[in-house]
Amino acid sequence: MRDVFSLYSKKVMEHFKNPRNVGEMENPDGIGHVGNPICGDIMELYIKVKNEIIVDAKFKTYGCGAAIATSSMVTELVKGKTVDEALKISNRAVAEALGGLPPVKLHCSLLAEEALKSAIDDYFKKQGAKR
Amino acid sequence: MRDVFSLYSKKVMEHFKNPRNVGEMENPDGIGHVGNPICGDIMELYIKVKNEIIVDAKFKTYGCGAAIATSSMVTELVKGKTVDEALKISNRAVAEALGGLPPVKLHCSLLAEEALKSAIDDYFKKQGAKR
Amino acid sequence: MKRIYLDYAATTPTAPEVVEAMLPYFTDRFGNPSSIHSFGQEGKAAIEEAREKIANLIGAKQEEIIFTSGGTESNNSALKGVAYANQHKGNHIITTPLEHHAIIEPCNFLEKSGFKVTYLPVDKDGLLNPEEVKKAITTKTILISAMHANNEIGTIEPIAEIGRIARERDIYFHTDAVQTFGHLPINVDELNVNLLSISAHKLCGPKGMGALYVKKGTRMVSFMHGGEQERRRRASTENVPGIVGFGKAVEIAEEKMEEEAKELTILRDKLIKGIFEKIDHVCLNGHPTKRLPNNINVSIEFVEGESMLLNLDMEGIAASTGSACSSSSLEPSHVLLSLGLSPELAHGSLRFTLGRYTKEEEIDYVLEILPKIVDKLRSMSPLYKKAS
Amino acid sequence: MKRIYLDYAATTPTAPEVVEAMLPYFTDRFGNPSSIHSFGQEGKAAIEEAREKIANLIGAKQEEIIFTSGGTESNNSALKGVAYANQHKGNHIITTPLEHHAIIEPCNFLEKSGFKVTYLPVDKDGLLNPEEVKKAITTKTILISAMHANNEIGTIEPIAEIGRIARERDIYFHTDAVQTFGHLPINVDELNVNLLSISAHKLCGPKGMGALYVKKGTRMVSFMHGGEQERRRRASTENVPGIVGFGKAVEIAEEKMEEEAKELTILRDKLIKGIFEKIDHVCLNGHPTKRLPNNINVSIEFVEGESMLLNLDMEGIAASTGSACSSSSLEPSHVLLSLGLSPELAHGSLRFTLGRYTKEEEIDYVLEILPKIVDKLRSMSPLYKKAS
Ligand SMILES: Cc1ncc(COP(=O)(O)O)c(C=O)c1O
Ligand SMILES: Cc1ncc(COP(=O)(O)O)c(C=O)c1O
Repeated sequence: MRDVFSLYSKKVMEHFKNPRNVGEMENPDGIGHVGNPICGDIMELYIKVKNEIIVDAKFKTYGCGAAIATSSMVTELVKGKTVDEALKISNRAVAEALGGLPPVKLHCSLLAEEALKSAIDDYFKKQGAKR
Repeated sequence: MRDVFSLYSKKVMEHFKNPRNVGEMENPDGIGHVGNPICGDIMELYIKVKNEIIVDAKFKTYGCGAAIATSSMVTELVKGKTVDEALKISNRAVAEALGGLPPVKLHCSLLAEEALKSAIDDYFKKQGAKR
Repeated sequence: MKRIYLDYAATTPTAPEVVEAMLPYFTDRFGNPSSIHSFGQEGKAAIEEAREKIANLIGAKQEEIIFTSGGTESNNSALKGVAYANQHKGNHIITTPLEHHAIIEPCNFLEKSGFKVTYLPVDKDGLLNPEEVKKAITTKTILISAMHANNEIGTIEPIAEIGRIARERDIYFHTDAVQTFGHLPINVDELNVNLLSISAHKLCGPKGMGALYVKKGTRMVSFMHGGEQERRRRASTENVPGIVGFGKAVEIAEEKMEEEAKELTILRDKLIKGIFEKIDHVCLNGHPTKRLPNNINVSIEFVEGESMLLNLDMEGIAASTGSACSSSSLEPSHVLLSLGLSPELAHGSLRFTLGRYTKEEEIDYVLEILPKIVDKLRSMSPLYKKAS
Repeated sequence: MKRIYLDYAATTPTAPEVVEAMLPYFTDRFGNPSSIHSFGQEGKAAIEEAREKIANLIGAKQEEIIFTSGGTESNNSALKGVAYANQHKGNHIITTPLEHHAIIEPCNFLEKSGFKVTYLPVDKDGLLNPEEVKKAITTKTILISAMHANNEIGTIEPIAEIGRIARERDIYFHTDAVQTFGHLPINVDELNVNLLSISAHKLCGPKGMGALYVKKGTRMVSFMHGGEQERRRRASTENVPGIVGFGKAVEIAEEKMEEEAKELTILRDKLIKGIFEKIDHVCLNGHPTKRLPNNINVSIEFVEGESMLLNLDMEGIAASTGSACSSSSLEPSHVLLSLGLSPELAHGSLRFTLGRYTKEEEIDYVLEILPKIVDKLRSMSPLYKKAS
């Protein structure tokens, strides 16, 4: 891999090449579904929560390199965090953890943030329904 | 001389390098004076006429390469011609005798034609005055 | 790792013979062609020789060729030059939704200063219908511009017929032949064009070098104002090495064009066939036969173009996509959308464009690698899950 | 025969190091910088590196540099770009009669579409007076353009002061620095400019390559419309080898500039002194001290420039003239006339411009040859007869 002449940072390419936590999850506690094919980006994020702590996260993503890498990164970032902590993960934090994104690709990190929020939302809803 | 990469034809450069008949003439039978310094071209043409035949011609020219070469050529062309024949020498004939001129330089050959006409005019005037 | 370049429509390597031809004009015969001394005149002689080669290849006169800095400048000059000079006759321009940005954007600019632009309809293969041109013409139409072949989908347009219609009605006709010049035979009289744009870097010539054919008598104003170069039609010190390189590229193209087109067509069809055999849910974009010999454009469902490109790149293969993600506009290719493709399919498009140095093994390698990449990406695609 | 090139203001040889730097980008790293694959990205990296070098040399930010096809395009972009974008604020442009055609002609063009252009007065040495700028400014003035140093007579203008006046009044200020960039120190902040034009082939870089500095926040429209290159401010596939060569030329210039300027000043003054000693009826054109280190421009009475040039050329010496005969316009240099020179003296002008590879022996040779040529031509000049 010739990272030197890549659109993306080494870290992005590393996550793109070997994305962590790919796949569906059985019985997730929350599912986030954002994006649409018109924009070229769709992300599904699944979380498993125990005692308000996100113990597992998985994703499926249709999209560009940045979309896949941010998906991978966000699942890494949330694991072990409380739901409240996870809610505070911004798109900038995801981009920074990846060593930066090209300016035109910053919107992809927004997708990851939104997917996470949407999954947590879903978790809250499900929690609410259980109570 | 690198004729291959010259603005002018070989013939023009040859006449420019070694102009024929340069100089003033003592007691000319006709003097032509055309052009002006504003345009960058001035030509003086002197002719000696015997029995209506131009037996000698000389010139002095201030001007570009084409002006000098056409001056030289026109003096060559008129020698031995009758005054009437000389009057028929067109600027095109002068240019052709030189193997052509760059389009932007064609007006210089006009100068030579005019100088010749003006010298013959002067000759006619002087003849008239003598009679 | 060996690198395989299959993006010849984006740009080509400069042929070694072309570089060789250019070299003396950098350091030795470096004069400014406007200078009357020998340094200048040898530069002048060199550019006129190149001009002749280009004119000859398209059946034009030498003085009808204006050198420019590329296809974009040729297009800008043609459109703006004709529009401004013929404003008194009308303000209507006809073009197509298939055009390169270098046509679309000048049209947008002209629209801001009072011109009206009509975009012709195209069919699902990106083919224009000359009858539609007739319908679009009004009494105010001063210019029609339609590309010779499309850079994304490779469809070759009926330019001669459109040109005939324009000529009969005394309307200027321009074609962007950037993708065809040096690859397909072109004769400006047969095509009935007044103006034709070309670019050197698409035929193994140097980048930053183009030309515009302008039929004698065409009314237009200059685009690049300044000195008296190019018979006062395009100012700026001539890029002599670039022009010499362009000339050499044209000389080689003239010699190899026919054979290259045949060979590339075989490789092209092999690659298309292979993709269809090895990958499901694929469609071909562009016309199946009226197509550039070197162009393969497919849409692969459930996966996005850029991520395919990146994976191909990691395996040493350079290709291209019409997906939004490859541009800063965030919109997928306007060309693919104009064919009626869904945004989804447009995002899943992949273009391979072959060229002079493409080898059959390279095609085989792509056919080995691509299906694996598609599998991998589909396995992580939420769309594929739903479809399967 | 050895050839002596003393026409560096017209163009320069491309430095061998520059050619060396360009070479890999023709055949090997030839990708289109817009492509996301590695071929494209290595081209992209190369152009950004060159951009940085140029920005650094003039104290600009990287994103303030736009690559163009040369000085002419930079000037066209600056003038037309600012004019069209600020039309709502006013239609008045101020410039000088000393400008290169690449400024004068765009101004003429803009005048045809409703802009008004004022030409500042200049003194006999071609020097501008900042006070005159103040007088020329109206409430409708949107742009001032004044060149940094003149290409014919070498006079260096008080750009920083003019810039200060423009800045105080919130008027855009452009300078054509084609003749100074890489030769004199330039800092865009000190010069108070919003826009600055440069061209690679004047500093031993490649032809067909230029750049425009555009201060952040400057309101302008694009000149070259098309793709999204150069942050959407200048379309067309980047001339990667040209840009890399430009970068290398700038790198070398940065290193050598100071020393070169010193050395050339010595040679310049030697040549001027020698001409005055050996030829009578001569005058120096341009400012005696506020002058480019490499410029000699003299008028030699009673002889015409082109015929001197041709004679010099036959002896292997390449120079230049402001005589009409060197152009198709048949009018002598507008710059010389603007100094108040008679047409006669303008026709008798001769310009020697020295450069990196100029040697003292070459100057000696000119001083040996030129007087003989002047003698020869004066002996056939009808004007000299009358004067002597
Ligand atoms: C069809 C078409 N027109 C115009 C252009 C622009 O040419 P250039 O990049 O030389 O400006 C291109 C390629 O970039 C093209 O494919
Ligand atoms: C002062 C000045 N401006 C502009 C230009 C035009 O530059 P280019 O020939 O690179 O277009 C030149 C030289 O030709 C020049 O000397």
